[in-house]
Amino acid sequence: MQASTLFIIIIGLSIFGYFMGQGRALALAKPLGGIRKLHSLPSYYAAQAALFCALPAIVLMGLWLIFEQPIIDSLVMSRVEAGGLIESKADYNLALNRVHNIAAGVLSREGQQSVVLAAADNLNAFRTNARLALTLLALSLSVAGLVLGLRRIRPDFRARASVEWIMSGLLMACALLAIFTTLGILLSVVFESIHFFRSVPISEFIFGTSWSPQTAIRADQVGSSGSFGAVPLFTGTLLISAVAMFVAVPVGLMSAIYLAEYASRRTRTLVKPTLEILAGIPTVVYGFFAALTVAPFIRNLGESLGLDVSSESALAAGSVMGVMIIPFISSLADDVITAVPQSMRDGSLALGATKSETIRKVVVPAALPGIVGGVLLALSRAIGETMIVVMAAGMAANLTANPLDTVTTVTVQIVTLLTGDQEFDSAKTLAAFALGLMLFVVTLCLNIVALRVVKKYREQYE
Amino acid sequence: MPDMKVNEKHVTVGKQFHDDPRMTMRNVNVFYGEKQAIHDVSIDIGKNEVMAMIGPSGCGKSTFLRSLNRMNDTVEGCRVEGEICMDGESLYNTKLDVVELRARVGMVFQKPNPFPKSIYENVAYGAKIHGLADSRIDLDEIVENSLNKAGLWKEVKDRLHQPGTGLSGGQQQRLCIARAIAVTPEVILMDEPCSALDPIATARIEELIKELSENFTIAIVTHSMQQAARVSDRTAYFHLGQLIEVNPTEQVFTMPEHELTEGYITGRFG
Amino acid sequence: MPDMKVNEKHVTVGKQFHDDPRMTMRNVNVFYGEKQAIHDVSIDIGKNEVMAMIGPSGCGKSTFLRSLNRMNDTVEGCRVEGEICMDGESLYNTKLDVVELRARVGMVFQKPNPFPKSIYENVAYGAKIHGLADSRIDLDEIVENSLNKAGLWKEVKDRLHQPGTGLSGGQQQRLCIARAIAVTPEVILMDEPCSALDPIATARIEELIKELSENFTIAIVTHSMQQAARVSDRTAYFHLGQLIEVNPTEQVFTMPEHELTEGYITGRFG
Amino acid sequence: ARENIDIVGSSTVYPFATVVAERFGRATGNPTPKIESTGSGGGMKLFCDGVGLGYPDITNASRRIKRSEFKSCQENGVKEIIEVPVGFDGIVIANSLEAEPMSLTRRELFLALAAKIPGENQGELIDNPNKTWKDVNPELPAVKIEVLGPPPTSGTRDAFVELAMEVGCESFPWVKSLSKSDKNLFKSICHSIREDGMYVEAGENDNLIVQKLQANPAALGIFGFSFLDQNADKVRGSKIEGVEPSFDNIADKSYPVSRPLYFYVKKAHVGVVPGIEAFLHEFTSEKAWGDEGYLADKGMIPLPKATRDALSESIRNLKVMTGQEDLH
Amino acid sequence: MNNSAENLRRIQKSLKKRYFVERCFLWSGRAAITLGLLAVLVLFVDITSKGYGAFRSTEILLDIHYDADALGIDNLHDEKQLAFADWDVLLKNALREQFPDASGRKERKQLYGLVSNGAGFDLKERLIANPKLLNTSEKVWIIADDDIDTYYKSWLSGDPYAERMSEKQIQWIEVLDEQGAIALKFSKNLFTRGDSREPEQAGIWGAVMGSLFTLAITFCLSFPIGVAAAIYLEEFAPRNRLTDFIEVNINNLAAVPSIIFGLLGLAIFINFFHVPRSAPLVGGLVLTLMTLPTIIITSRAAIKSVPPSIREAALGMGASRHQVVMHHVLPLSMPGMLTGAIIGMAQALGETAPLLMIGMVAFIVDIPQGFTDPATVLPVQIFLWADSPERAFVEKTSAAIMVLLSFLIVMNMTAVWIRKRLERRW
Ligand SMILES: Nc1ncnc2c1ncn2[C@@H]1O[C@H](COP(=O)(O)OP(=O)(O)OP(=O)(O)O)[C@@H](O)[C@H]1O
Ligand SMILES: Nc1ncnc2c1ncn2[C@@H]1O[C@H](COP(=O)(O)OP(=O)(O)OP(=O)(O)O)[C@@H](O)[C@H]1O
Ligand SMILES: [Mg+2]
Ligand SMILES: [Mg+2]
Ligand SMILES: O=P([O-])([O-])[O-]
Repeated sequence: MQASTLFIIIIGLSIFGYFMGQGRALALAKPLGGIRKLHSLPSYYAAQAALFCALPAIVLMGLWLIFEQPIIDSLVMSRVEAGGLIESKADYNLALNRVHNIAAGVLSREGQQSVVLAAADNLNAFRTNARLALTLLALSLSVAGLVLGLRRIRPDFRARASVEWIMSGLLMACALLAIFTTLGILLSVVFESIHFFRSVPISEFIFGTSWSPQTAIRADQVGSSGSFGAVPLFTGTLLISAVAMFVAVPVGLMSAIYLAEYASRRTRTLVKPTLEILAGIPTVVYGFFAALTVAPFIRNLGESLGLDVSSESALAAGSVMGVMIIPFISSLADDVITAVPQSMRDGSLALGATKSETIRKVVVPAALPGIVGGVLLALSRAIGETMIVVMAAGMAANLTANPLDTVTTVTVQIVTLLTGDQEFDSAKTLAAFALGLMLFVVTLCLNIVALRVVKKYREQYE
Repeated sequence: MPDMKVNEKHVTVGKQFHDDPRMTMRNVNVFYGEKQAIHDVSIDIGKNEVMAMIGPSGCGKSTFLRSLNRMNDTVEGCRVEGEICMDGESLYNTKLDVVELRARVGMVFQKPNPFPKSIYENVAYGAKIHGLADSRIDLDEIVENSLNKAGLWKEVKDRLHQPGTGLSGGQQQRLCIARAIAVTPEVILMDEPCSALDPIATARIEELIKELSENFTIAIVTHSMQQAARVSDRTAYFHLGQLIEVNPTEQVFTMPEHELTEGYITGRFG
Repeated sequence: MPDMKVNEKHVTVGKQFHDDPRMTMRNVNVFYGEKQAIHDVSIDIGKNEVMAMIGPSGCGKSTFLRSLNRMNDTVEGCRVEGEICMDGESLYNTKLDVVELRARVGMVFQKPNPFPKSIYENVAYGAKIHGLADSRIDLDEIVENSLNKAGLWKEVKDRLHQPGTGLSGGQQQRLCIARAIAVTPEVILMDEPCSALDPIATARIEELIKELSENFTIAIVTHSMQQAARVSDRTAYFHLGQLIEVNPTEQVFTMPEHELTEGYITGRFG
Repeated sequence: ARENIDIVGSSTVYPFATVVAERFGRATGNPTPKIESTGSGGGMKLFCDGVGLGYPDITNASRRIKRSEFKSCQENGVKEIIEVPVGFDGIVIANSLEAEPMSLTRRELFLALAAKIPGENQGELIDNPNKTWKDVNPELPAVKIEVLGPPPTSGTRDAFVELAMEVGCESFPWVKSLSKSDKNLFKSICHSIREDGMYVEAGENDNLIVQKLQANPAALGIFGFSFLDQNADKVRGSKIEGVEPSFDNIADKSYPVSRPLYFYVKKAHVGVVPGIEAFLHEFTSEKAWGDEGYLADKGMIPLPKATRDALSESIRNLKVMTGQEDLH
Repeated sequence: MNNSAENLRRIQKSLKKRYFVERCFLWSGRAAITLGLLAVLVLFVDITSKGYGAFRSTEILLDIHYDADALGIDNLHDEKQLAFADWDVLLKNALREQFPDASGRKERKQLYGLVSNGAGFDLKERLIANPKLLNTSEKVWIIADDDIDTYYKSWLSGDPYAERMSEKQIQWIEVLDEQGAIALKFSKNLFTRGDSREPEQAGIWGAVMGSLFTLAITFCLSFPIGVAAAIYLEEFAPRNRLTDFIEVNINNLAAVPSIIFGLLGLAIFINFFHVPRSAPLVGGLVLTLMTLPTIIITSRAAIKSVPPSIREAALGMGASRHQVVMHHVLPLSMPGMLTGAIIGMAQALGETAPLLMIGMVAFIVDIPQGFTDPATVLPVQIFLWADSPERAFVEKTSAAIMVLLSFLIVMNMTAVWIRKRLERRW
């Protein structure tokens, strides 16, 4: 049976279990004098039965599907290996593929070795058997769970506690996913970074002020001028993010305030989603727009003012990025501002405050944690954004605070280093991982500070 | 509550009007969407007068009070008809400056709603936005004075910079009173200001009302008839959104003109 | 409020304990962060007893009441020490199911806090989550009964499906009472349930309390001494977080044992 | 099991490989090969990671495989690699039609773009002082040097450096002599591009460079020939050494800056993944890579006929690399 | 305390300034909205003006004779014959008949260049669909080559771009135009096909399906998981260092460059779990990881703004914390959570960089049929087309953007509609 069919059957079974559970609970309750005599609501008994029915079976299925393939492969290949055809990992892989493709009927059986053909047949047999076993196991587990779940239904059984315990576990697992993701990210950059720091001293990387990977440190280029000082990249990131926030925060926040406090309902329902479109326009499009429309415009403007503006100024990339992240601030802030209870506004208005005073002094402070959350999210997006900067900001690693100059960012370098034409263990490519790691650490510090600050200024309303 | 019918086209009995009115209301109707909460109320509130408003729960006292400083504007779907004037000027005139109006007509809400700020900031808020204090010292003085008048100073003087939301119910109520009087409004509307207060604190507030009434106009909604009797000059009785009777407080409590008023008063003591 | 000092190591005077207690509290201390709001309170509440709690605003009545059904758990930084038992079982036992506890010990809060749902849903909520109704008809009955008991049915029967937040202050308060009694708790904690109610509604609630006390245990915080006198069997007087005196209500109001109690009582009438 | 051919690699070869793939798919009814544009280096890494279904069958490259890459391939068991040169790609230096046409020599390019140039004296190196083209050669216009080109991570950049800069650099005899004596120094002189803003690293998107040129007539850009071919109404290719970058000039090698394009096939996958051989044949058939073939229509410059013939022979035999080739 | 009259004077004095501030505030709000909307408008106009042309393509009316001999076919069911038939022959014959004046190899080649490279295969499909056509003739609108398309469109608009055209071709087109045998038709290919190297054959349907599959996975995983995580952190987690750590972590994940998520996906899903490369499944998983922080953060903000008194009320009724969440907190914060979902999904819909690492930046012709078929997504298609030399791809690119935006708008509208229904102020 297909895994998806099996899954649907289990879900179906658990839905059936739900109604069974509910029916049983109701039946139990009737002679006792109504559901109030049960410890929990019938729906909890039902949910308990459904969860018992579905959860173990689905977990089993997940694990099975992850491990099925490797186990079958090793079983199948053990014969082939015994046949003495395999000398290296490469041979193994190849033979395995051959077996797979023959088994799938993509390759013709003609001219293949008999061991391989046998293995292919084996594979098919194993697969069929494994699926059968899985089907049987999962279904019986599911039915067993169902029966157990139903049998546990007693008037004094604490079904609610049991269901909520499971739910809490699931909720916590979801929250922990963030930790695992972080761990995964760290693991996927740390080793390469260590590798990188073997060839480039960590101090040079962190404190060096010159970034020029063009003459990379290759074996045949000892002592040439390739330099990996990350400072200009971080200042560049900072500069562009600052420009972006300079555009996005006032526009986003003021839009949110206007929408939540001044605009009519109609305007609000129209404008808010319209602004949200800005978040979904592909970054490539923004990149073109920044590079081809905004940058020349700013340059010409600057020239007519007698300023020396680079044609790939940080200003152009930053301001376009700012436009992109407007909705992160406007929508989020709008939601939290709307959620501030009306009595807070009433209190202020009744003292003779104008609307804007009420907003600035009462509503916004009360909504501050949410607003800061939105701003931080937008800032994060600005720091992590890649495509716009790749197209519009260029790659000149200048150490400058002048937004009219061209700068580059960490993400640009990561992308070009990772996707460019490199030998893969060159310092250049590895530098991408080191940059990723360092960016991670830097933003982590920023976030810790931000958390502290938010905690300090939090105003909890009633 | 006695199930007495209100005559379809009712007439308010008693002394609705005042010779020297600060606020004059004529044929006021208030609607929440379709539902009419106030029916055709006409009444004056005199200068330096304390007007008590009584009536069964849900009869429209808060609604009426809120329409006196246009706080009803903030309720979606709420509509006010008729004429409400202060010193002869119509409040619902589009030209009227509602900010100034609210600064002049202060309000204490039925449910205490302190800002999620420190106690000090709560009281200083009005003074700050109106620029009533020239210096920090002035401001400190205003805060202390107001808290003192509301009888809260002693309890909170050591925790002025802790959040106002961490106060007890009665303390929050007094905080809101302090906040309202800190901007020295000319008219003060109080919606059950003593509902959560103990007798001593109540006495303090009643004293405050007396004190304020020497210069200012006060409208107070209360459920305590003793309180009404103690502080007010005239008493208005509302019933199902209609103004049934307005008379000097003495008279209302001793020999009410309208049978509904009498029912309400005696229902209490019966 | 008279500035009487509380003796450092105070002793509660009067009849703290009860022969047939439902709830027993021993040496209860409650802290908000550093600040101690309840000092070493020991008291019993008997079965079928109505216990009134009085005391100046901010003395800790709400805090104490909230610790009786562990609502203090929800306040960040709040800590309860000492022993609180119901039917001999400690409430702060980790094994205790706090949800069940709260279903058995109902609460009406000081500030009315209806859910942003319809009036019907507000009242039906408890019955729904506790499975008290087997059918829609049962539920309708529970809702009608509860609203009737709280004296709100007549006013809202035509608008059961409008939001509970659109009610007047007093109506909201009664809604919250109706909501609490709909789940027929064994113990009911009421924090100033009549503060926003007119005399007639108050009388209705007091009647309700009497009615409920036949089967249930009730603790009521009130600022109205008349009310305490009317409904309660024993009265506890709190002062600055300490339990000063517990005595039969009669006695507390006629000849209080402690000078602080006396001061508070007479301060009222003085 | 995977049934489609999996191709990765150079973004330069991508447009050509895709045409072949599409035709192959439509004509034979095989699933159309999947082609990822990962850059030559990235493709090579994926390719050399191992043999088996999880790894690509073919990688495209806009340069020859490097020795280190070949070694890594061998280590990972990718022993038999078939190398297929498919054609040339011209690298053009172009500017907007609105600007003056330029005619440059490689020496001028070197002088304009190198980080350091030889000074007055033998053996002396100075930071590149040239600000305008006039500084490089008095006959050129007095326009600020502004060249948009690929970043150091790009294959196009490597090719440009090798084919243009290095040759220009060798026009200084003492530098040329270094190429024997001190290879490192030679490379660091000839391969370093200035970083003072005159050379703008504009990313790998050639269309973007074309459009940036249109917006900024003062600038020159470096990109592949096919983009010039398609945008003749916007940009004009500069003559190098007096030769215009045209199809014919690149094909007959009179235009000096052009580089070979390759793809590499895992022999081990032939017969494991269906269709690889047929794909090879399609790519190396005259109707594809011939002088009149559809790849030429797409802007790829064909190999000389003789080379093609020789190659198609060895490809039919699936001849693999020996490791003896002259790799860098 | 100051007296009332003095205060009133002060208040009145302050009013002018305060109203000025008020007006500035209001106007800056309006300005902000205008700016935001203007940005949307500019982008829309820019894109539409470039892209609308791509919805029609040039087609040429030819008299096609399905000549079995020329094709070398006698049996339409023989796969092999079909595969090796030279379908272009039909076109070539038709063109030669139409323009007998083309002489010499070079001119012939130019003549054949009028129609699309892939048009022969279109005829093949036509014939297979209707075998009766064999050995008969019919007039068929044949899709023109992209260069012709570009020229014809620019010629119609009065500014012909003839760089890639020969003299002869220009004449032929004029002739065709006079005969009414060349016209702009609705471009069906754009909406039915996958990618192609021939701009006139290229379509976005493959990418649309890819996006659909990918986003379905992303939404089905990230929204429930994100909301669940937010609920856990706000409502259940004890406030301690661990939860602070999780919170910082989540905020931090939002700042991780998306390409790093690609690296992660490559390492975990592809190399460890052996999810097929280039598949919507792996794309969806990676985008899930990427959008989770956005959804968690917005959801937390929404949960935070539910007044505590509502929780208290429910707890006081004997509701469990789960019930409080399910019955009160979740419904009240759902609009905010949907905002998070909208923004997160929009972000996922427009993202290219992480897909670079997991093989979704690829040339894929066949329309994906499921979650494990090789697929690409709309922004990647845009990215690839934008980098193609053929000039006809410029308008295709913009058209693809328009399609992506419509996709986005449809997606958002659903969410916005739900959000609107759930919203209330209390
Ligand atoms: N959340 C809190 N954080 C800090 N302090 C608090 C908090 N809640 C109450 N308090 C303080 O604890 C003390 C007791 O408060 P409580 O609410 O119990 O008073 P109360 O007796 O109910 O008064 P009232 O009659 O005014 O409601 C008061 O001083 C109050 O300021
Ligand atoms: N926002 C609202 N929307 C709809 N109806 C409302 C709203 N506010 C109040 N009402 C209704 O209007 C009527 C009058 O309400 P109001 O608050 O003025 O009563 P009240 O006299 O203040 O009562 P209480 O003494 O209980 O506070 C009541 O029936 C109430 O339910
Ligand atoms: Mg009211
Ligand atoms: Mg209290
Ligand atoms: O992608 P390239 O390696 O050809 O630059």
